[in-house]
Amino acid sequence: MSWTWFHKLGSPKWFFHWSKSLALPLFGFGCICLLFGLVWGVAFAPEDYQQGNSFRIIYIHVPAAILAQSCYLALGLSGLVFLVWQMKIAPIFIKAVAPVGAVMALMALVSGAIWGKPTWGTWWVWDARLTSVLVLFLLYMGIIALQNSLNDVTLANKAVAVISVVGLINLPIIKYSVEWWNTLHQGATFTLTEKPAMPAEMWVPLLISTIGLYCLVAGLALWRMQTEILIREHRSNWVKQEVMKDGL
Amino acid sequence: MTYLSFIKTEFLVLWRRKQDVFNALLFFIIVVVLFPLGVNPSSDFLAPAADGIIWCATVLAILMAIEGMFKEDYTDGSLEQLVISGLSLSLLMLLKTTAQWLAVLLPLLLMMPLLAEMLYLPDGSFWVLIVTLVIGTPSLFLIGSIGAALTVSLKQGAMLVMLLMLPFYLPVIIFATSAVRAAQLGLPYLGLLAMLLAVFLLSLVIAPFMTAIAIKASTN
Amino acid sequence: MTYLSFIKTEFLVLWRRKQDVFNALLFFIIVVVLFPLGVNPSSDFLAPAADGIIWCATVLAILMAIEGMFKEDYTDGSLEQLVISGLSLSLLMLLKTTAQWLAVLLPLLLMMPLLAEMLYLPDGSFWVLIVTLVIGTPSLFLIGSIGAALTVSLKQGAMLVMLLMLPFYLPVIIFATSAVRAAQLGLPYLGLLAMLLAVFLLSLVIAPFMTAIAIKASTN
Amino acid sequence: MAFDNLTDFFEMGRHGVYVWSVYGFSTVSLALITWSTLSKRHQIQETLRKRFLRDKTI
Amino acid sequence: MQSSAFLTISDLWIERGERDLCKRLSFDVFSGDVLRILGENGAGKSSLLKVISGAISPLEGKVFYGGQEVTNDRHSLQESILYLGHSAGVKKVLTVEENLRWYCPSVSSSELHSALEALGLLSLLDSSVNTLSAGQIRRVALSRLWLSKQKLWLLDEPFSSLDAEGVGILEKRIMQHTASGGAVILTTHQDLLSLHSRDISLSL
Amino acid sequence: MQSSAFLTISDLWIERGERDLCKRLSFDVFSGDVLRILGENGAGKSSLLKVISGAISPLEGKVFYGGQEVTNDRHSLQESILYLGHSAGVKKVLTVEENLRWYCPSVSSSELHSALEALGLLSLLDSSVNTLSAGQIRRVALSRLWLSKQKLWLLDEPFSSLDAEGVGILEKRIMQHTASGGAVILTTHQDLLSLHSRDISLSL
Ligand code: HEM
Ligand SMILES: Nc1ncnc2c1ncn2[C@@H]1O[C@H](COP(=O)(O)OP(=O)(O)OP(=O)(O)O)[C@@H](O)[C@H]1O
Ligand SMILES: Nc1ncnc2c1ncn2[C@@H]1O[C@H](COP(=O)(O)OP(=O)(O)OP(=O)(O)O)[C@@H](O)[C@H]1O
Ligand SMILES: [Mg+2]
Ligand SMILES: [Mg+2]
Repeated sequence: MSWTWFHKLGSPKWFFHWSKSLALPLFGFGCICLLFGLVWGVAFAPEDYQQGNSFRIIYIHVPAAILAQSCYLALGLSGLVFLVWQMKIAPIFIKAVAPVGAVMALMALVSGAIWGKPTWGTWWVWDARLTSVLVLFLLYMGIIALQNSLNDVTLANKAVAVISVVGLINLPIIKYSVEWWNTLHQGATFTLTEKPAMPAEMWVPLLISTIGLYCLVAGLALWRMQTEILIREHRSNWVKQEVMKDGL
Repeated sequence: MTYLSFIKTEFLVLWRRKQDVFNALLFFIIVVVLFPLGVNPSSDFLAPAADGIIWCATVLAILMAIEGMFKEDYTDGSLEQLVISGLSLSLLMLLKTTAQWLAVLLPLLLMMPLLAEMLYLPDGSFWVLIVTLVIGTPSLFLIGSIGAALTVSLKQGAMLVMLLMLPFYLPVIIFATSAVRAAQLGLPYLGLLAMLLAVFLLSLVIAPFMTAIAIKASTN
Repeated sequence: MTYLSFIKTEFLVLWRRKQDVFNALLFFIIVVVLFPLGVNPSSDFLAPAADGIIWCATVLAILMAIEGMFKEDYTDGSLEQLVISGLSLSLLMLLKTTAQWLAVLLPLLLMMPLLAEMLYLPDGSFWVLIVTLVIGTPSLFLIGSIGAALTVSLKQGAMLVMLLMLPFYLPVIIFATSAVRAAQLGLPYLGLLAMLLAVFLLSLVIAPFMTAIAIKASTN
Repeated sequence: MAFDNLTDFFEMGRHGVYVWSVYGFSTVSLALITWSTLSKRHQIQETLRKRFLRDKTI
Repeated sequence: MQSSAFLTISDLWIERGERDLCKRLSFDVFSGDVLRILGENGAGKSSLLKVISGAISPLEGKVFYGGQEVTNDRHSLQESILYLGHSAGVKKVLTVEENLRWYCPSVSSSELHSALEALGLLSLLDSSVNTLSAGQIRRVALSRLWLSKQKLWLLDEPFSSLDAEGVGILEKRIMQHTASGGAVILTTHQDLLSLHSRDISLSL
Repeated sequence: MQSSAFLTISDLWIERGERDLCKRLSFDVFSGDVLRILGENGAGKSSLLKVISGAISPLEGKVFYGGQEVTNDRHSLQESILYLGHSAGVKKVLTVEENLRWYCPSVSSSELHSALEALGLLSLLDSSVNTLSAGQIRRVALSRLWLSKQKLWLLDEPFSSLDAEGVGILEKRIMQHTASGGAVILTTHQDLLSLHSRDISLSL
C-alpha cells in the first residue's frame, strides 16, 4: 500500500486544492439531510407513549451529542498525528474544528437541559453523563482559549495538540458513565450489534439527521481549514495565485 | 547534571521550601475544617460525607501544590537548563513529579487517622480510603504536571490549566469515593480499585511525555 | 506616580491578568462542582448544605486569589518603587485590596444564581446569601492582604500566614452561614448581619496599616 | 403527519415550548457558526487579495 | 548653585545579614554632582542606594536633606528622588506606554513620544514588555529619567545590558540633568566615557 | 586542531513574534575560537544563542555539529554545550554549594573549592543565594565554567554586573578554555580587554 496520500495530506497546499471543491457539496448535502430528518422527526414520527411529544427533541439532542464527541475524537487523533509525524495540517484541523465542536456540545447540553424539565422535572441533575458533557464543553472552551492566548504559532500548535490528545480520555468516560454511575440518563439507541429498541419510524429519521449533521459539520470544517491555511501560508506563491485566480 | 543530582536537588529544594508543602497540607486541613464549620458539624451529616470531603480536600490541595510546580524553575532559568541538558526530559519530569508526590502525600497520609476521626469516618472504610489515596493521587500529580507545564508558558493562563485538568480528575474522584462507599456498604470494591490502578498506569505512560513536550514548547 | 495612576494601573494589570481572576472564579466553580460529585449529588443532601458549600468555596477562592497578590510586584521591583514613592503606603494598599475585591467579587455574584440553582439552594435565602457575601468578603480581603504581605517578606512562610489568617476568617464564615440559615428558618438575621458589618469596619481600620508595615519590612 | 391540525402541531400536547425552543436554539447556533465561517473566509480572501494587488503595484 | 550640599549623609553604618557593609560613611551631594559609588561585587553599593531611598533602614547614621534630618521621615526626600534598582520595576504584562503612564500619569503624549524617540523605543510603544529584549526593558525603565522632574537620581547599574549607543544617550541625559541643577548617584562597573564624576569607594 | 569547523550554522532564519531577526546567517565555529556576537539592543543576539542551544527553533536553516546535522535532534550537541542566559539559572532558595552540586554532581569538593576560590566566593559557600548581591549571583552562575567539561560555551552577556576583577578572571578562564581546544560564543556590549575575538554583527 502506498503512503504517498498520507504525506500529501500533510501538505497544506495539496490539501487546499484537494478539498476546495468538496466543502460546498458536503455542506449542501448535510443541510438537505438534516432538514429532511428533522421535518420527518418533528412532524411525522409517531408520538412516544411515555414521554409524549417532548421526545421529538431527540432528533436534535442525539445528533448534537454524537457530533460533539466525534469532533473531539477527531481533535485528539489529529493531535496525536501532529505530535508523532509533525504533520502540518493537524494543528490547522484542530484550530478549525474546536469551535464547531463547542457549538455541538452546547447544543447537546441546552437541548438536554430543556428536555430534562418535562421528563425529569428539573433542568439539571448531577448525573455523570450530563456532567461529563458539561466537562467536554469546558474542554472545548479550554482549547479555544489556549489557542487564542498563545500568539506564538509553534507553541500554540504543540500546546493545543497536547491537550487534545490528553483529552481523548474524556470520551470513554462519557460513553460509559451511564453504566458506571447510577444515572437518570438513557443508554445507547444505536449499537453495532443489536437492532434499536425503538420502532423504525422513530429511529430512521434520527439516523438521517445524524448523517446530515455529520456532513454539515464536515463542510464547515473544510471551509474553516481552508481559511486557516490561507492565513498561515500567506507568504507562499501558490496562495497568491490561488487568491488572484479565484478573484473571490 | 545527572539524573541523580537532579533528583537530589529536587528534594533539597522541596526541603528548603518545606513551608510550601506544609502550605498545601494546611490548605487541606483548612478545607476539612471549613466544611463542618460552614455547613454542619453534626455526625449525622459528616459520617456519610467524610470520604467525599477528604477526597475533595485532597484534590484541592494537590491542585494548589502542583500549579506552581515549574514557575520558579521557569523564572530563574533552570527550566531552560533542563531542556538543553541532553538528559531525557520526560524522565526528568517523571522524577520531579514523583518527588512532589512523595512530599505531599506522605505527610497527608500521616494526618489521615486524625482527620478520619474528626469527620466521623465509619471505621471499616478507613483502610480502603488510604488505598484509594495511594493509588489515586499519583494520577492526579501526573496529569496535573501537564497542566502546570502548559501554564508556565502562558504566564496568565492558570485558569485554562485548571479548566483543562478538571475533566481528568473527575474519574479518579468518582472511582475512589465509589470504592470507599462500596466498602462501607459491604459491596465488592476491588473492581473500582482496579480502575484506579488502570488510570494510574495510563497516566504514568502518557503524562511524562506530554509534560516534556509542553515544557519544551514553552521555554522559547 | 499618583494615587490615580496607581489605581488605574492596578485595574489595567487586573484586566491583562483577567485569566487570574477567572482562575479564582474557576476554582470557585471547581469546588462547587467537586462536592456534589465527590460527596453526594442528591438534592436532599445539597439543599441544606448549599449556603455552607458556597461560602466555603468563596473563602477558598479568595485565599487563592489573595495569596499571590504582591508576588509579581515583588519580583519585578515595583513594590520597592511603591515603598519609596512618597505616597501613603497604607492608602495604596487599601486601593489595591479594593481593586482585587471588585475584580473577584463582581463576577462571583453574577454566577451566583446559576450555582444556587445547581446546588438546590432554598429559594427564600438567596438574597440573604448575596448580602452576606457583599458585606462579608471585604473583611476576608482586608485580613488576607496582611497575610499576603507577610508571605512576600517571609518568602517561605506562606503556611504560617494562612494559619494566622484562618482564625480571623472563621467568625466571618460562621456569622454569614448562621444568617443564611436563620433566614431559611424565618428567624431574625439582622443582628448577624450587623456583626458582619462590624468585622468589616474593624478590618477596614486596621488592615491597611498592618499590610503597609509588612510590605515595608519585606522590601529590604 | 402525526398531528391532526396545525395548532396541535405547535402545541405538541403542552410540550411545544420545550420542543420549539430546542429547535429554535439549534437553528440559531448552526446559522451563527456557518455565518462566522463564511464571513471569516471571505474577509481573509479580500485582505490577502488587496495586499497582493498593492504589492504588485509597488 | 554649586554651593551648599542638598543631601548629606553622616556616619552611616549599614548592616546586612550579620555583615557590616560600611561604617562611618559620610559624604555630601551637591547639585550638579555626578557621584559614582565604586566597589567590588558585594561591597554594598546597592545597599547604600536603598538606604538613601529609604527602602531599607541603616543601623546607625543620619541623612539630611535640604538642611533637615530625614532619617526617620523620608517623605520630603522621596518626593524628589527617582530610584532605579537592579530589577527595573517594569511590569511585564503591560505595554511600554502603559508602564510609563503608571509612573508619570501627567505627561503629555508628545513628551512621552519624544522620550521614547530619544531611546529608540517609539516603534515598541504598544508592545508588551514580555516580548522585549533585555536591553529594551532596561531602556523602558530608563525612560522615566526623561519624563520625571525629580532632582536626585539614584541609579543602580543603569548601563547594564545597554548597547554603546544606549550608554551614550544615557550619559548625555545625565549631563543635561546635572547641568540644570540636578544630582545623580550611580553605581557602575564600567568606565564613564563622557561624564565627569566624583567617586566614592566602598571596600569590603 | 584549528582545522575543521566543529559547529556550522548555515542559512539560519530566526523569527520572533512576526519580526525577522536574522535571515540567511551562516558561520562556522572552530575549536579555539572566541566568537563575539555584536548588535544593538534587540538585534537578536540572545535569540541566536537560544537557537544554537536548542531552546527555541529557527524558522529555517540548519545546524551541523561534528559533521552531522543536528537541527532536529540536538542531543549530541547539547551534551557538549554549556549555556548561560540572561537569567542565570541559579535557584534562590539554595546555597551556593547546593546550586553547583546540582549542575555538577560529580566534582570533588577540592575542585569545587578551587573554583569558588578563583571567583572569590569561598566565604559564601553556605550562604543562600537570596542574600547575595547581583555580581555575586552572576559569579555563582559563572562558576560552572570552572567545573564542567563541555567544549562549547554559549554565554549571554556574561560580564554584566561583574566588577573589573571579575571580568579579568572570566577573560582568563575563557582564554584557558580556548587554548585547550574549546570554543566560546558570547554576546556583550563591553569591549574585551585581554581577549582576542572574531566578531559577527547582527543588524536590525
Ligand atoms: C443537559 C442534559 C443532557 C446531556 C448533556 C445529555 C447528553 C447526552 C449524550 C452525551 C448522549 C450520547 C449520544 C451518543 O453517543 O449516542 C445522549 C443521548 C441520549 N439522550 Fe441525553 N443528555 C441530556 C439530557 C437528556 C434528557 C433530559 C433526555 C430525555 C429523557 C435524554 C435522552 C437521551 C436519549 C434518548 C439519548 C439517546 C441514547 C443513545 O442513542 O445513545 N438526554 N445524551
Ligand atoms: N518572547 C518573545 N516574543 C516575541 N518577540 C520577542 C521575544 N523575545 C524577544 N523578542 C524580540 O526579538 C528581538 C530580539 O530579542 P533578543 O533578546 O534576541 O535581543 P538581543 O540582541 O539579545 O538584545 P539585548 O542586547 O537587548 O539583550 C527583540 O526585538 C524583541 O522584541
Ligand atoms: N537580603 C539580604 N540579606 C542579607 N544579606 C544581604 C542581602 N542582600 C545583600 N546582602 C549582602 O550584602 C552585601 C552587599 O550587597 P549589595 O547588593 O549591596 O552589593 P553591591 O555592592 O551592590 O554588589 P554588586 O556589585 O554585585 O551589585 C553582599 O555581601 C550580600 O551578601
Ligand atoms: Mg548591586
Ligand atoms: Mg539579549
